[in-house]
Amino acid sequence: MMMTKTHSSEKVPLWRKVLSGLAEAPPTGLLGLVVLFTYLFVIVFAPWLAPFGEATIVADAFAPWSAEHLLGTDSLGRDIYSRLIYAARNTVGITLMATLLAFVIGGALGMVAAVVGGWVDQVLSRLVDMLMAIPLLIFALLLLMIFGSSVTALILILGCLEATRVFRLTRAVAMNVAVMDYVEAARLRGEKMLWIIRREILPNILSPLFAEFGLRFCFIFLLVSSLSFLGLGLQPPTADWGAMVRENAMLITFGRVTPLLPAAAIAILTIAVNLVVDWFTHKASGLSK
Amino acid sequence: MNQLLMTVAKRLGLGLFTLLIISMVIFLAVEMLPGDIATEILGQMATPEAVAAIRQELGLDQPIVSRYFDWLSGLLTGDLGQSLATGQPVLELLDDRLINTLYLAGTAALISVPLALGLGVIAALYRNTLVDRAVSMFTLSAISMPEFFIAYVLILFISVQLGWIPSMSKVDADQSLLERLQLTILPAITLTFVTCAHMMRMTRAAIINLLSSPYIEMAYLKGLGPWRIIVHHTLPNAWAPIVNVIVMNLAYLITGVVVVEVVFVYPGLGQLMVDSVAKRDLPVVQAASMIFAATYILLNLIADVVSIVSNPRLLHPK
Amino acid sequence: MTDSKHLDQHARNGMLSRRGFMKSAAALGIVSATAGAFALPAFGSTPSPSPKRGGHFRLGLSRGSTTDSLDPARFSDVFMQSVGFAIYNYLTEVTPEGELIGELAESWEPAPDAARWAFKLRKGITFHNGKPLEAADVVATFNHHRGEKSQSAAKGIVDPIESIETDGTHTVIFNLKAANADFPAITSDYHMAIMPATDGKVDPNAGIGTGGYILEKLEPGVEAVVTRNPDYWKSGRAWFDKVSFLAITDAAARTNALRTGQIDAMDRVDLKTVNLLKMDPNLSINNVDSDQIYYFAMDTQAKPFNDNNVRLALKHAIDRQDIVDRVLKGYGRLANDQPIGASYLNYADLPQRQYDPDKARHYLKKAGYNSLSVDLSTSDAVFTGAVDAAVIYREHAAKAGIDINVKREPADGYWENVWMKRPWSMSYSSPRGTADWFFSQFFAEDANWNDTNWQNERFNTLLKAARAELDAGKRQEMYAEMQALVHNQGGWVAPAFSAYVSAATKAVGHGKIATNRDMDGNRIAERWWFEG
Amino acid sequence: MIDEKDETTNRPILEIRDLIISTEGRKATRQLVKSVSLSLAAGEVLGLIGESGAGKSTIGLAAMGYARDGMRISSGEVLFKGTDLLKLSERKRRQFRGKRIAYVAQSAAAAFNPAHKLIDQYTEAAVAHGVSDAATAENEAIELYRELGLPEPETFGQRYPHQVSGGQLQRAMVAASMACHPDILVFDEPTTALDVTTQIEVLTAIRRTIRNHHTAAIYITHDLAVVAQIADRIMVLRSGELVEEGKTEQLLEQPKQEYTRKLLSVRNLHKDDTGSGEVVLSVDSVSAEYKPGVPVLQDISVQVERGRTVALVGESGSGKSTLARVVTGLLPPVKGGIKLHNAPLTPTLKSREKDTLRRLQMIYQLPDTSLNPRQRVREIIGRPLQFYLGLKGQEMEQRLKELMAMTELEEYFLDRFPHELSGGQKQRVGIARALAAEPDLIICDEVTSALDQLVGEQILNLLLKLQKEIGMSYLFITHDLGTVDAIADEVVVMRKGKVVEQGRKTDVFSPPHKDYTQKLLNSVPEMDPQWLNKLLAEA
Repeated sequence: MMMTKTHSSEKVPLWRKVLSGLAEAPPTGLLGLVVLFTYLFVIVFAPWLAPFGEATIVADAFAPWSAEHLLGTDSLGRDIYSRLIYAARNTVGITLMATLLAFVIGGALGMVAAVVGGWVDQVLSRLVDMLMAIPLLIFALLLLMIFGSSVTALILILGCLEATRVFRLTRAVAMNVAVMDYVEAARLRGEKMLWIIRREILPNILSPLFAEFGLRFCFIFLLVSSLSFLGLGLQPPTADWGAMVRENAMLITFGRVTPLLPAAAIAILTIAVNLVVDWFTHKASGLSK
Repeated sequence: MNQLLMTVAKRLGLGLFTLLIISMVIFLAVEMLPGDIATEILGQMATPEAVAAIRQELGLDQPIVSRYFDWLSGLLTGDLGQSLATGQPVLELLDDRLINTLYLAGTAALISVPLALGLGVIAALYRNTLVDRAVSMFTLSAISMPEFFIAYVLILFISVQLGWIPSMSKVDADQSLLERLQLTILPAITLTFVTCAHMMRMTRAAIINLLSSPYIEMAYLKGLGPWRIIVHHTLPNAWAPIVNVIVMNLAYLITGVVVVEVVFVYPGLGQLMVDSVAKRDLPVVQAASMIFAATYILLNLIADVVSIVSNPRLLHPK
Repeated sequence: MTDSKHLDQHARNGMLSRRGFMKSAAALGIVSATAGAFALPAFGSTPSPSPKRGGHFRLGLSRGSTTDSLDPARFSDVFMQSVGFAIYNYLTEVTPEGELIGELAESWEPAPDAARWAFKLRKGITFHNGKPLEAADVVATFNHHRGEKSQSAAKGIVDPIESIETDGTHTVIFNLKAANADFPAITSDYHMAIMPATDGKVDPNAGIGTGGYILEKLEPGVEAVVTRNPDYWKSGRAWFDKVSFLAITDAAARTNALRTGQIDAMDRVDLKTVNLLKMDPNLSINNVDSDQIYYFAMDTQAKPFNDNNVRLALKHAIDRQDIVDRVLKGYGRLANDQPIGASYLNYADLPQRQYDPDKARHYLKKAGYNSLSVDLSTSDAVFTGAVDAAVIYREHAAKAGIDINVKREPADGYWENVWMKRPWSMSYSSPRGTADWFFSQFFAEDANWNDTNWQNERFNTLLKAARAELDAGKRQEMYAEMQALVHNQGGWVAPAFSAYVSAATKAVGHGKIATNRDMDGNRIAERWWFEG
Repeated sequence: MIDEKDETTNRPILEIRDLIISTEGRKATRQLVKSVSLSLAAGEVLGLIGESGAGKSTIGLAAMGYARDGMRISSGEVLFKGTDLLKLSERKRRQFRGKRIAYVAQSAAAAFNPAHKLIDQYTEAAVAHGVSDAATAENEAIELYRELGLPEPETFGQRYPHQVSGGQLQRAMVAASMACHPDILVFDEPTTALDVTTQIEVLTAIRRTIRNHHTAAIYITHDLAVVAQIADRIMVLRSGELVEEGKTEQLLEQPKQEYTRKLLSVRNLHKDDTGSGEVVLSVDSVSAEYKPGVPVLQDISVQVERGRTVALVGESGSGKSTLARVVTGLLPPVKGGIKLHNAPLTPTLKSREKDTLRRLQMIYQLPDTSLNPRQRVREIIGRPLQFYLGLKGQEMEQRLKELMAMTELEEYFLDRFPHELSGGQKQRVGIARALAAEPDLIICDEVTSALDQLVGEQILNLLLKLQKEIGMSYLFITHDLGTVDAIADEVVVMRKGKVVEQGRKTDVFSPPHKDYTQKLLNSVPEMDPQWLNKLLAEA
């Protein structure tokens, strides 16, 4: 393409960048992306996609697969296909919110600790060490018992607890950036801490944080389903994949496939998230070379 | 060497302080739970008089601060107190279960750590090839499965259909080590699935991270084979991050396996802790938390020591 | 040989309907009691096929906890109750047929009225520690649950006792605060395990009783092991050499353990998969009809439930059969908005209330509502599927223009913070031995667990009168009226009685399974055996 | 296999024919080495010289049949005694590497595995290739250590890499490369990372080794003066292509190509003394320390006049960069004070006024780490404009363009990210950023040492031009005496936190010198191939 080297022509429109990015994507990354978008589609349009309500009882219990009930019904006579779709919403929604919250809290504090250093860093780090010394599952259990296991409480508690893990990572990578000359230059310029964090540190640690996001997402999801196993996760009749696996888990030991469906939904999502994360981090590392 | 001792001493001091704070946090958290041991034991059958009587008997009517300090002074004299629910000394309640928990964690670690390291090394060696992708996919699928799901699937195949290993891992002190091992193997495999991916990914990443180091190129230029380069030249320098993640997973194996204990009916600390929280059995909760927290602190200390020992710069300063 | 045995024979031959049997047995009991003594034959039904002594019986139970205690005052669930019935005996026993017979008590009589009861103890019975059973042991046992400082969950049950005295070494006399014709039934409660006394006190954590098995070890939340008491005073009971009670919380784990032969029997079969389990040729599923009731308790003093029309509207707005089918998977039967089930002596066969949205609307109109929106608090802590039941109820009620807002409460602390605190919450109750017992605990004006805050003068008068009434016919009339009162005016919407569904391998034998409590009235260790 | 050493004295021991190396990737590949051929006779030392991107290291590695990640040898032959390494399997190729052809890397500190002892890293190749057993190899190592003048040769190998100084480590690496008695050594910039005084030791060691063992060598460097001391023949490379080839003396004396001449003619900048008498910065008896009781600076006094350049010279560890930290307020001094235009500066950064901060700007050594990779040039340069001067919109745009012009950068670079720029361009952006604040003084911390010679020279030119045009003052930190000569008005020679000598450049650089200054000056390599010989003879 012919392009004169003027200032305006240097600005490539976003869609074109996205397109060219996609063209270079490895097949695995593309596959992950396609899966993620499919999930996103399902999440957004759940009420339109699901033929029946999340908790509505529509037929006899354990109805077989049929045209009307694609994947049959569960023990209460709820449409499994519809519940799977709604569960996407709840599961991904809660896990995503909690993960984001963890990254907002842990990320912000981690960067502050790395940039400010000194006693602030000491206090925050010791606090996080301490919180991490309390077993996560037990601590979550305690807090959920105290505050009740509403969706909000679940997100807040998991977000805060997982934030400790994010803090550690963020602090470590932000430390590496904080010693860079351009950060020193900003300091010498007299920039405020927040500006340094926002403009100098954050853009440069996004890629490791992003990589962590994939794993953290998995862990938080697993935590939610462990909690629901112990009776403190999302409460019925709300559908979530972990609980759906749990509800029908007994069937596994009889070799039935129903519980495999939500489990597969989880596994596919996890793999897709990590494929995309791998692709992005790979891309980012190539960029810095 | 001196620095090592200093680090250990400093960490231990800090660890003790952390334990103190944690004991307060847990104490407070259990206090904040609705109800107490009296209402939980009596449940639906609670009458106000019986509740009051239990509270008085157990001293729950005392102010929280004085109860905390009673507990603390007991702890300092080595007395962990008695279970509020059963009146048994906490130490008695804990010791068998602690051994069980450690045994399970140990078995799981013996399987998963070498496996994760091996897979990580293989993935790093054949990075970006089909082998790497397959290992990565497999481990990712494994961690995306809830523990109980993996456990049930294992039980279905190995216990119900093949009948090789009992589905219930009820170990006790009278069993021989071998019997124990047989009973522990299924939960251990389940935990391997759960923990392996994290360690494997970190191993792979830590190794690949170092592969662009000049000394690795140097090793290639010395004409060394890929295995020797990975094992002899890369791994020793990758220990710090790998040990860190191993330690985190070991801590998880010790402190976070309630679900696996429930599914396999394994008498470990996790179930005890959850039951005790549910019944507000504070001395037991406290003791278990202290064990968990101390484990975590000690494991981290070990990780630091390994980092120092594996790094000649830290072990032999100029 | 005896009437009761005769009756049992009839029952097995199908000559008597279940209720017919109950009534006859009841009449027998009362006649015996009024006759002054309660002569006792063998213990309940004689086991049918061929009981065999020996074997190590492994029983997987759901509700074991690491906080379980040997103290009968703290028994709360099937695990410790079953252990309790293995190592302890009680003054009285409820037979599988629902008949109250003496266990450690040889006989009892009201003297001179129902406010004073004298129990004669059997002679020659010794505790596991060799101490002979005497009246003082019984007094100390009951005192363990009584008094200002009692920490017993059974405190409410023994509250009616004014004082206890002994008459010689083998007679105990209970002086009640008020007449109570059903008092002997109370002594069969699982808390009232008789323990040996030293200096007028029992050691509740010693685990020493007179029962068929001697406690070998209790590892709370893991297992309890008992071995056969070689000197057991009963014949034809306690067949096993050794019994292990295993705490297996997870239903799937329990099921797998049974299928793979690691245990011989289990409680609480998962209803979702029971049909699959039935296909296993080596297992038998025991579906035991019980009077364990699930209900929705409305606070009759709180708006809008203070209007009986609203209560009736809600009672008509639930499809009980649907609840039984979906939540209980058919393992249960319809309840009728009052707690007294068919196994009770004084059961009144009231017409079954039907699901009728139109009638519900009608009552709603009468109460002045066109539509109604109410909160219903629930949690799976109440029973497995409680939330499902509430959700299904919501669907039913919607058809009657009632919007039930299902509020899921934290499972933890449910009994403390939700039940009896919220205007409308879910609850369940195991059967009590008698109608009086149940009514006194849940519906009387001063009941500890009057979870509907129900104050009905006629009911309270009847309840007191019935206790003092020794005439069976009159008592039956009174209890029938009380049941109707609760049915029509009370605050319970009770959809179902659940069944006890347990499973065992075919190698295990048993007689008729008792319905009063789970696992053969908790007496599985004493009553079951391995087939030859 | 028969050893063919004797038979091949006349034939080249190594021949590279039409070597093409290109980038690896799914996108269009780029050629890094464009059909280069060379030959190396036994015992001969060939110098490969060129700037970064010339492909000299790539060729050096290709001589071992090795290409770095992301590169691919697309065609050509690498014949070692007639065997084409490129046609062998990887396993077979491995038998040559380290054994017949060994490699000495640029930074020994990075190329030695930090986890293993030096001796183990010596014996490793010998044992792996079956040349000798560990004990024999160890004895040989001790011999070589002794030969190379390493301290305590018997126990030297028991140390870990970090326990040894840079120069010693580089010599240890030379020793290690000899473990299998290779026929060819490939030296890849082996002295570049060293201080000048250390460079001489290593250079001497390398030369001695090659000569004593009659080993052929390829010596890669960007520094003509260095290669002149060691090479028999020199190839000048540029952008993957051969520019010129010739015997060392011949090439130095009669370069045929313009590019070679340019390389030869570096450091002929001219600097007029531009004193003005107006003191901008005055550092008065400053002492500083990182850890209490361990001084890193002792009693330093420096004055910078307006429009002048003061150069702080010293080897690593001399404290010259620490002084910059003290001046900027990053490290408060324990003693002494600093004045800017006669107004005392508060010791800590936090307590300084925005305007004070504006007046003192800094340019860093590594353009890669001094520019935020996630910010466009516009933001990097624009920020001080906005922050200090409150410029925005059209005004800002105008000023940005002016600054780009001043630093001789194209305007369209404003929308580029740093990684899209070359090293020199990046350094210009750094200068523009400093200028944007309209400072009174710019501290330049080794601003040219990470750049290629020619590029570095252009940067120095730019700094001089700016000084001339706007009367900028510089505090110039460097280890390179050539640079000092080119740019400074005054020189402060530092060593171990103390000032050794200080004064006008002309005074300091003309005899009589203080001992240390003398040593520094002597250590700067000269284009004379006999320079090292003379120096050694003198010593």
